[in-house]
Amino acid sequence: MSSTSPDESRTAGDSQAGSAAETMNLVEAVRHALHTEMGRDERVMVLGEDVAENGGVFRATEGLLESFGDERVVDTPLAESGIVGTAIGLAMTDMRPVAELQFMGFAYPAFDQLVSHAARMRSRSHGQYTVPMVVRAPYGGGIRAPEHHSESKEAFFVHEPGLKVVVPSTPADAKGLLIASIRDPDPVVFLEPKLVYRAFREDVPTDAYETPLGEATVKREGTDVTVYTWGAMVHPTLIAADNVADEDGIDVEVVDLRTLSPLDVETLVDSFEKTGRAVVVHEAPKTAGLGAEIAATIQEETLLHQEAPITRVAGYDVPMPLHELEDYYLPQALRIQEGIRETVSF
Amino acid sequence: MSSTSPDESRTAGDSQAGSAAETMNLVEAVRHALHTEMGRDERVMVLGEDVAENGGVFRATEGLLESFGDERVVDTPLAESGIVGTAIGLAMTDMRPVAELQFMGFAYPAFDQLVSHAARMRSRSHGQYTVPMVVRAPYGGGIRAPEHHSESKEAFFVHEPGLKVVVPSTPADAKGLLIASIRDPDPVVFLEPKLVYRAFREDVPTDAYETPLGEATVKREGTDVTVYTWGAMVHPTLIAADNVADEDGIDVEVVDLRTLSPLDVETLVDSFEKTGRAVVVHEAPKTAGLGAEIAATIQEETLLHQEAPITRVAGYDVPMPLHELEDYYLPQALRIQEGIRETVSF
Amino acid sequence: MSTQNEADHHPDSAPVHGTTDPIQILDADGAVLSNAELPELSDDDLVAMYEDIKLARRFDQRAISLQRQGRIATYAPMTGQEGAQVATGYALATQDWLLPTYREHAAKYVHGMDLASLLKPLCGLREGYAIPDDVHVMPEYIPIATQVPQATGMAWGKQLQGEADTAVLCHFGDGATSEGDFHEGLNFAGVFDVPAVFVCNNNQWAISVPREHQTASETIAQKAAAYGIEGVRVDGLDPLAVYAVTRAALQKAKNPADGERRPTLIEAVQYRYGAHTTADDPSAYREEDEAEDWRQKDPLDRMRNFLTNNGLLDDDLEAEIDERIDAQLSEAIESVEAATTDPTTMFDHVYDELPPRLREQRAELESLREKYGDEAFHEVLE
Amino acid sequence: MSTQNEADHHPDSAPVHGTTDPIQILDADGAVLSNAELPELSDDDLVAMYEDIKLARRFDQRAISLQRQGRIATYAPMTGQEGAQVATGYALATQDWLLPTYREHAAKYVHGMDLASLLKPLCGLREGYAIPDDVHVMPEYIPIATQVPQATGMAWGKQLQGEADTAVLCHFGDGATSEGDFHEGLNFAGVFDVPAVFVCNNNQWAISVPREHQTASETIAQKAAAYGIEGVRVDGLDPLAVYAVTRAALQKAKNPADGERRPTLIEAVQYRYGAHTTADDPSAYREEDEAEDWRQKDPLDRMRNFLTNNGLLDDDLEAEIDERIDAQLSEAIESVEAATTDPTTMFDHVYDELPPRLREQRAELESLREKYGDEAFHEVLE
Ligand SMILES: Cc1ncc(C[n+]2csc(CCOP(=O)(O)OP(=O)(O)O)c2C)c(N)n1
Ligand SMILES: Cc1ncc(C[n+]2csc(CCOP(=O)(O)OP(=O)(O)O)c2C)c(N)n1
Ligand SMILES: [Mg+2]
Ligand SMILES: [Mg+2]
Repeated sequence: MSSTSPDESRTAGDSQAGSAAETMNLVEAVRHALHTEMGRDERVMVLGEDVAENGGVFRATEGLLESFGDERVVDTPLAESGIVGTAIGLAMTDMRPVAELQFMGFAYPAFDQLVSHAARMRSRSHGQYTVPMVVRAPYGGGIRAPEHHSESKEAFFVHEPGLKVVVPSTPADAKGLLIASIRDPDPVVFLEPKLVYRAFREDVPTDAYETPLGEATVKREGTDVTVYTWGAMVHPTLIAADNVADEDGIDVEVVDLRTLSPLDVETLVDSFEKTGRAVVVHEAPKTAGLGAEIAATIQEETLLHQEAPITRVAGYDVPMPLHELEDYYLPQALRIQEGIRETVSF
Repeated sequence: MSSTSPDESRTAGDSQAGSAAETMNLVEAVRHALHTEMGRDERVMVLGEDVAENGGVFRATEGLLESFGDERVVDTPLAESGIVGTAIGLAMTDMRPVAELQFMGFAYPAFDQLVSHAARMRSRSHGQYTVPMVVRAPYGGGIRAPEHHSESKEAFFVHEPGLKVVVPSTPADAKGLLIASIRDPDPVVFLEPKLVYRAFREDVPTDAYETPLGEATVKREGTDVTVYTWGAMVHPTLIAADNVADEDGIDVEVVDLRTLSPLDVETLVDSFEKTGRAVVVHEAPKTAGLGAEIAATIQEETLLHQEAPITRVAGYDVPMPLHELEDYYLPQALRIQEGIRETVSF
Repeated sequence: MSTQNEADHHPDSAPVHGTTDPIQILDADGAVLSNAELPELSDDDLVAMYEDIKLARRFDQRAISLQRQGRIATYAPMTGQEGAQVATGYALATQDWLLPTYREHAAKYVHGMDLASLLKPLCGLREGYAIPDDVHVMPEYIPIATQVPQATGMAWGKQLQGEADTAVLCHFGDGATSEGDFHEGLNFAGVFDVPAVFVCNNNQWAISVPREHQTASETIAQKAAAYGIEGVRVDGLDPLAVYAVTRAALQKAKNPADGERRPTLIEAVQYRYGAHTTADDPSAYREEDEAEDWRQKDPLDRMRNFLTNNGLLDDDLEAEIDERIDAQLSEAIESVEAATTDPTTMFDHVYDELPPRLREQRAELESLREKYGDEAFHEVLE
Repeated sequence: MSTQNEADHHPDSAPVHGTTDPIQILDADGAVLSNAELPELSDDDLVAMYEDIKLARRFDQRAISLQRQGRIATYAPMTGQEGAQVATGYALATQDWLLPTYREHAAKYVHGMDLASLLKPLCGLREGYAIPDDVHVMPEYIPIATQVPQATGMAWGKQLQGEADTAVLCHFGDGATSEGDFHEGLNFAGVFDVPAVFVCNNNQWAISVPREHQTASETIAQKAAAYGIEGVRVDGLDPLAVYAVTRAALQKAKNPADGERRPTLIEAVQYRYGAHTTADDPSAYREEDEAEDWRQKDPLDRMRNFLTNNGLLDDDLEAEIDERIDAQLSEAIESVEAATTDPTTMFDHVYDELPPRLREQRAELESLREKYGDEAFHEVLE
């Protein structure tokens, strides 16, 4: 098996300068990233339920079977612990498995393999055995999906040392972050906001660039208040930011975390030191969600800058209701604006 | 099947006045609570690995088989999802199963049944089907146990709406909280700090009292700083509090949360409004642990009282090392004192 | 077991069940096979079964069209599988419990759920999974195979409570047999010898994954050997055979012979004619004409032929049935589409008592709705 | 399969394997059974196997006593099971991989681990689970059955990489067969037809739960039917039979005959003479004399008799072996007890690169140690 040395890769910043681009939505960018990496590195393979013949229930793996054959694009039996467990085994033999779990809500049967093994193999073997595996799962609500199909429990994975957790919010980031995740020597849980899958298109460079893991990005600069968010919530947050700028003259900075574990504490803190006020927006239930970690970290590091309580705009602490009520459950621009205004007027 | 109406029960406060007591350690108190409730309510049954003939690997269920027979004290096959899944089924037929998972680290195979079903059955069926079940598990580190035997990931369960999460720190609380959990109409994850199992004895009333769920308790009154903690960490915290009182004249209030979900925000906030400074102590890894929720909540509710950053003294963000290093991994009085001093001198 | 040909398929010399050809009572044309014995069903019951199968097929058509019109959410059709669903429903006694997946609409209906209640979750109503009073059906299970250990637990509970006359019937698909929960649930059922019947609706596909790729075992029924229980294969497009086999399994669950274990794993061999759900396009993974062989054994046609041959059905009755079905369906759709939910009900029944933090969250939602109105919540991502 | 009596046990007419009496080569006295064929092992190998079984038994005694003295942590003994462990180890080629549980100390040793490395995790050393270079053994698996899908994945990976000469051997207990991961792992192995051999060390007990209560299936080997693979039962106290069966299974995994599937489920029927671990007291759940029958078939005694009968062992050699074993063990214990770990190494290898937050945490720990000294960390709860 041949592999490509990492120094051939470039970051998104580099690649955007001058290289070719194509217009893609997020799910196309995921597919494109898989295609790119499978073409570059024979060890990369895709496995999961309905990923091969059917091209994935969201079409994220469409065409891969035709391009790379049924040894590298594999439909598995319906068993998530089997999928992740075999992917761990594959990774330990130096394959680069990219396992798909059909929805984040069906990751729970694989929870034990993820937290008891994938996360710890490097540490327990003192660096001898490693799990360079990616577990992809569509994630989050807002598409009127059936019960259990709208989970966004990123905090479960963030709490487990040894896992990395990545959530893209745009097509270009999806591609760059997925490539970086595949090349990462550690296990990455890669959560794809399905509300964004087909929401919009943007130019995505066609070369094999990496968007580095562990780096948050500032989506909108502002001075009055920082909103920290990720995934699908980036978009209502940007709308809310525009609205409160127009209506209230509030200048909002929006930070898209992109990597949830390890956290980019530096970027989080830098922004807060500028604005002194913060809102965290996430879909998951508020209690013990990642918003808590962000609020706790910021007050720990920057209390003297803090001018108002850090507000969390999050899912309520209830199971995601059936679709008639999902607009009420999920944070919308409405609730984000309200959170921003409260925080600024404190 | 006959059941006992809840109004026959009394709270610990009532019962301590005048009723008989016996000296017990925590594991004996657990066993005593099970014995008491099984005697009162025929629907209560115990199931799990090695709970019957063997009386549990920590002897928490010893003697129950002899007292209540093999229909109500049942050794199961070695399968945690099977244990919790059947317990959910039993609970839905109006039994009162108390399932034991041998260690919290082996709860993960049952994670799906816990979060996707036990937690949601009431909500999804709009109150029609309920899961009055208790899942007990020995929990936490400090006894030089093998790998995977020292987990303390309470935050996983706290983040799932619909579950209750309870952690006793003393024999008397263990009994009262376990009785309350068994009588609770909702699923309760009951985590028993095994470091405390045999650490000390105290008087435990012999009657069938409940220690109400959802109520934190102040273990030590103080005015300078509040330490929030639970389970095994209550004890090094109390030592640390004495030490900093002696050595630095710092007057520490110690709050034992006891119920981690739903959180007793009122007691948390009341204490902080008095002291204006806080430390949270827990064994679990710091990142996205429950300490984050407590810090986030307090600053949300009481920023104007806040005189220093809320400090977290927690497990490091690494897998629990093998036993040679566990004293370095776990918060000890040493690190707690350090946290208190830093917080007070901010 | 009550069917005569069952004995032929399970000679005493073979210790392991479930490796044989599926049991049949009707041939592909609806004629009773020479070695088969008809189950004890009255003429009225036989006609009613036919009507229910027909209703199920019509329900499918209406639901698919409602989904196309955006009036309901993703729907999992059952065409081709109605025979097995209706037959297992008929085999149940009122006190028995049914644990369905997202696809067993007809089984639920036969076991007492009204049509409107079937549609409620599809309309996304908050209380979508509330089951009408006294109907012994569990809300559908979407996480695959998770119902299996729960079914074992329910059967165990009934047994402990001395309800000797109650059994639990648990449905799942061929794909579900790969999940750990299938294994753990069946193993517990064998060990605790609980009154449960497990019906695998082997429709040959788990979304795009064919049965042969799901497991290397020759049949699903033979997996019963791993749990020390009986495995039976039955023609899932033969409603009378499914009825007979399920009925016998339920009897055994309640009243096993000496040394016989209560649980049974039934593999009902069938085919999903249509898409996995309305969100699925089967042309991506299978040939359109694959269904043809199966359609030759269609459960609705076979029952129609059987009844007509036996003088139990004629054109007049058929017309009457059609009329009744359409009226029922239209009424159900109308009633459920009129329903709406108060958003704050999402806070109901999370716990027995609403904790303070949830009280606050509900109040926050209420005040936002008052301040901005409900439309503000439905503004879409631009 | 290379043993002659295997054919007797699996007549072609029976389609399902694994329901038969266990395969044996040696009788209880160590004489070769009349219908059995000896595996191809040199005299030296046979003696070496004996020495390793003896070493394993002695290791157990030393480890239990070290634990009683508080010098090592909880230990899982293997007495009674060493024969199966050593024999499976001998069946492996160097390039094959071994996935052990917490009990397979001897199998690991035979496959290349030194004695000191076996003791490291028991001493709680930070790097306890690092495996010596070029030894194809995975760190022991404590969460029951989780190794099964990983073994399938590793075998699959080797196959994809064209390492046709490599197979994976996965150990687990009888209790492990109840876990979902056993089921999912074996089902994947059958579907993807990977070069893996699964050895169930059925020692009749999962802590206090007897085999009969673990599953209602008559044998463990018959569970193979659920995965379309071969199941074999072997006398786990007969090292030569275990060797022959495992060897044949590994051969088949690498070079299956036409139409034959690669994976095998081996049930090695044995008995745990002692406690589950040093933390366990078996008198709470079983009769002391239950072991007697099994001790009559003791693997060490049988091998000793076999070798003596064949003139391969005498008192002198026995004394030489004992001396060697004791010296080796003492040296290993000494070397590992001298080792200590720098506390900050707990931050090593959590990720490939240490993230900033972990860097801070490590610095915090370092500064505390500097300020207060290491003793301060070991103060106990009063
Ligand atoms: C645990 C879990 N994993 C994945 C899914 C997604 N999913 C829904 S239906 C389905 C296929 C089920 O196949 P089968 O069990 O044969 O039942 P059928 O749909 O054919 O009736 C899958 C993979 C799920 N619902 N639950
Ligand atoms: C998932 C999980 N559940 C529970 C345990 C606790 N435990 C350790 S060993 C054991 C019994 C294992 O029995 P078996 O598989 O027969 O192996 P044996 O110990 O007999 O070799 C149990 C229940 C565990 N380690 N992992
Ligand atoms: Mg199917
Ligand atoms: Mg065992």
